[in-house]
Amino acid sequence: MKPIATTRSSMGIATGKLAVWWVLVSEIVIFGGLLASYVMNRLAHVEWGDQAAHTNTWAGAFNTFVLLTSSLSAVLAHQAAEKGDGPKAARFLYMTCLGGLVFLVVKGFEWAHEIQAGFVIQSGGFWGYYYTAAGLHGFHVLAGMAVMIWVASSAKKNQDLHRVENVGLYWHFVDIVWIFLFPLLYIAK
Amino acid sequence: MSAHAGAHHHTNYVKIWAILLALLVVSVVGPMAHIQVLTLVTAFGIALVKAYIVARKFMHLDVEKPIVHWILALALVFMVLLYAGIAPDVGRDSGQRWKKTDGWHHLPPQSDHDGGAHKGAEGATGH
Amino acid sequence: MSNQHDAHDHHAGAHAHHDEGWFKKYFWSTDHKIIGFQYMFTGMLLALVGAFMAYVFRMQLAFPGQAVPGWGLVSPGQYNMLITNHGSIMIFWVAMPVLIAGFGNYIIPLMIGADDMVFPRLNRLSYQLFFISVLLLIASLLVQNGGFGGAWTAYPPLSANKDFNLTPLGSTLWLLAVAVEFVAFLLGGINFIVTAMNARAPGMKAFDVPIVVWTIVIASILFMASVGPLVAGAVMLLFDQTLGTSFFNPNKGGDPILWQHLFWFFGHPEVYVVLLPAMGIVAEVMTVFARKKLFAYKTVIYTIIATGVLSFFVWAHHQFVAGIDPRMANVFTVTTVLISIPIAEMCFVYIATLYGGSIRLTTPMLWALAFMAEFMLGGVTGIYLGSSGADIFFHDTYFVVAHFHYTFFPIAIIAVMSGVTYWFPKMFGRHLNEFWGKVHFWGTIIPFNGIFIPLFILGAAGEHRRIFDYHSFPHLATPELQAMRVFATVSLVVMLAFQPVFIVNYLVSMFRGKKADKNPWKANTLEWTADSPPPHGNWPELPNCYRGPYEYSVEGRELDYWPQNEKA
Amino acid sequence: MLERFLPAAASYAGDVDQLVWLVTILVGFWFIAAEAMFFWLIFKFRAKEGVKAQYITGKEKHLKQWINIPHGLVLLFDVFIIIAAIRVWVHIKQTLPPPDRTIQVTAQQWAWTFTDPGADDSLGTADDVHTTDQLHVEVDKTYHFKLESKDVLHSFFIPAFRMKQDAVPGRIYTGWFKPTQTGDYDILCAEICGIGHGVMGAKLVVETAEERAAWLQAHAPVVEEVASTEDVATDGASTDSTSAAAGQQ
Repeated sequence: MKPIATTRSSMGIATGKLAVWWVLVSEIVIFGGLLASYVMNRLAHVEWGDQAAHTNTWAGAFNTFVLLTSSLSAVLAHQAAEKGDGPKAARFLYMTCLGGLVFLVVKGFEWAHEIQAGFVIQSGGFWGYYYTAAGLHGFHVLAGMAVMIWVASSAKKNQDLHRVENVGLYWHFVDIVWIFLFPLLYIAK
Repeated sequence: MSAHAGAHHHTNYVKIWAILLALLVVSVVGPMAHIQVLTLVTAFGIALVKAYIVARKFMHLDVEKPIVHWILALALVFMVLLYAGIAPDVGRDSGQRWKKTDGWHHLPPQSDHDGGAHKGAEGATGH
Repeated sequence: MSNQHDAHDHHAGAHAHHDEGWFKKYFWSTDHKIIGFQYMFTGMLLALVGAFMAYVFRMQLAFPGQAVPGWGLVSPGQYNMLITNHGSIMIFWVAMPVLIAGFGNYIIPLMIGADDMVFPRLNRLSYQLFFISVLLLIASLLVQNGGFGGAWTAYPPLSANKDFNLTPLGSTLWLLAVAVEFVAFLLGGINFIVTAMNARAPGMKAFDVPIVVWTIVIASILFMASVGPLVAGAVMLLFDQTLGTSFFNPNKGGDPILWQHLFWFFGHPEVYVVLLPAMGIVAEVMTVFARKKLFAYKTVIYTIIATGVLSFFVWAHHQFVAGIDPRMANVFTVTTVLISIPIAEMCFVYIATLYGGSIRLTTPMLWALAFMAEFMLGGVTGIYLGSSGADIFFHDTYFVVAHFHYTFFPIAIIAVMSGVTYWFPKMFGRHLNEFWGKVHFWGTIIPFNGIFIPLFILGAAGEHRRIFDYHSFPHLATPELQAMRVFATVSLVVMLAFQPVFIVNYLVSMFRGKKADKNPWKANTLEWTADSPPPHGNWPELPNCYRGPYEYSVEGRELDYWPQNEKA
Repeated sequence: MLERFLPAAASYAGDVDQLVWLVTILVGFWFIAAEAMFFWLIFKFRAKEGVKAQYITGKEKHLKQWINIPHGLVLLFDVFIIIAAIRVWVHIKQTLPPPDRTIQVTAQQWAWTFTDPGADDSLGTADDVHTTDQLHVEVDKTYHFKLESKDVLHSFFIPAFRMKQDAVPGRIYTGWFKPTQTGDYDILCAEICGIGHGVMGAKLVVETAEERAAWLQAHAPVVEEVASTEDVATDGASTDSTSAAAGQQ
């Protein structure tokens, strides 16, 4: 079923992994464009600081903790997969997903609270970027979880273990994006 | 699996995770002092360090092929370029021969169309 | 397609597809060649739509206020919709799908000696997303209040606010269509890049890869690295349109210029995204029909890379007078004019390739040579626009229109025709009719110059773009200038009248043409060692590679070509 | 070249025209040389019976020169073009000679509104003259213009002046011109701005001091408005729809 092309490796890197790196390049420029736009606007708009003051630093910090921890379980899944222990890798992947779920739940409460307080996406320049950047990131978390469940379900049967590393790379990238979003959206006030 | 598989088996991931958490604590506590320089260093400097550690250790860039470094560097360089090319224009409220009108410093609350002009002037004075 | 290779076990799975009916074979296929055809035919059909739009608005310009046959009276809103969608269709839905996705899909695996793309299902998904984007685009033209009319650049606030553009649904659907299309090409691009990087035939080193593969891959990288900010920008603009955010709304702290930067940060590399594959096709065709090694192969690779990198440094030349800080223009003038260095080098190398050759003027060769001849005019007129001082006058005049049509028409039509006629025997196992091919060639090339030469002059006379009728501007409504508009329009009609020649020739040759053998042009590259047309899986035994792609007329050899897979 | 179709009516129009000539000569040389070489090679090396193509890699020194020398020359020509282009640009867009008079230009869908400072030569006073789709300027005087847009992007384009500048909502841009030749010229909007883009023209009248004085006389606001300068109404009888001047947004 699989073409021979997929099994080749002229560059010495597994094809799936190479593709993930290119996916990350395209993601870097998407988030890069958005965040660059945000930063230059933020520097020009002193008054956005007042808007940013209404974000909940503790929720952001807790979510950073959650994502860093889920990154740990993602890399442990990779380690397990490398040792050929598919079921263990799958368990770690499910833990990572759980981290993603906690992240999204916290995010949901946070947003609900802010929207109730009247800070919606139209409320000003800062809020526009806040909801767009965090929303785009949240969408990536969701997508990562979906892929991870799919990968875990085959890893459980010791199939396609190389995918554990690939989805892990993606997850670490999502984590890195949040590492930057956290100071940009929560700490800079 | 990767040709370098053996190389990162020895990495103690839990230790790295602990370092990341410690950095997270610093990046939250640091800005509480409300000293601008300290905020910049702890918030953004530490974000860079954290991202570097995650990329290097969790994403195994330390043992990855150079080509991956190159393609990531390509993307990052273009983003720096993007910022450098746009910020002189969008990131300022005046430049040679042009300035932004008051609407630029519009303060948000509820006035939806043109009412921003006057409030904007106040925003500008706080600049 | 044949089942003759079923004996080979590694293809057994792939061949199982063949018996699953028309739908599976042509619509749901993961075969890179079928997906390439899907892209190519979709693109070519949309080219007809785009050409029809050009016909309607050129008729309106030549005979303002009169009913256009086949359309009727053209209202200003319709005129804006027509020019906007002509531009977006021709770039996003014709040049890109045909040149990159179409040819890329068809020839990359064949040229590097692989049996398919490395991610066949991702490939299929890419086309399906592209198809959705086409549906969205068509929907945007048909909804209430009409299609989007804010130019393909979609500058806000015009594009962001329905009170200004009067097309609330049309502009949102248009933007969605563009965004979905970007995602489709990102997926496709990743596939191309990884395939060419990782799935090359044993023995094929980076510098044994044909130029056209290099160009498509570098174009894909350029696309991927430049489109990100615009994807983010598209999301922001979409929110401005639908949610009432203020990213680009100057009354609420936004900045419309930001969109221009995000757009052109992508938009300028985009020119090279489509130019480079065209240059690649031309390199293949010229070497084969001049029986010559490409002059300085490595230099060409370096100029491709240099052009690609430099193209990221020039975007603001589209905005010299757009209200950006005038100091920035000086930087961008330097970079813009300097991009002529690698491009001029590339042209010189191509010209030098002809030296000492044995040139056969077949239809594909005619198209390739015409590409060079016409593209050079497009290239040099770009210098006027890159020079900030002159651009103050030329910006947004018909000089610009003529300039970029002298680049895009060679890219999207002439080079594509060169490729289509060159690979036709491989694609369908039959030859195109040479005579009718040449009739179509001359019937396209001559009127093409007739359309756009007058537009240079009109631009020099100060005629500005995107105007449905010049009667409001006394100095532009003179009979002398109107005569040129009529001449351009008549040329266009003549050119369009010659296109059925191609369509009929294509369809008839596809089923009735002279049978072609494996390697009718006596070319070196690997695709010519597969059957014509190649089956799913391409080769019964994947080829190895022993040398570079352009070893023509090597001294001391009886044959004047030396296929890459032939052992020494 | 541009003079063939367009009068050069501003002090810097000639600079642009000269730059266009310079670029034409420099790139025209390369264009003709390259095309001539190209067609000559096609003719010279057309396939002939029994003549085999040569095997040339492109590494041969004596042949490589044919690429390298032109390559260096192109770079040299580029430097000339860059210097000339930047000189013109700096003159038109970056230097700002002291003004004799400052006018305000406001673009909106789909009209141009001009505010002439009137007899006292200062903007924002009661004797400002607002006109729509018609601009009167005096010959041989240096004008500054403050360019604004009320809604979408527009572009203030005067072909006879070789002057173009986009009007961006949210930004005020200051530019200059100095008319040198009397007559009537077109003002165009060169940035697509909606369905009325095709009719968004205005008339530019460059006139002598006496003519302008007479025009001012005829159009000066008769009644002095008390409230604010924004609501100044000019002589409604003869001017072109002045109410548009007051912010309609």
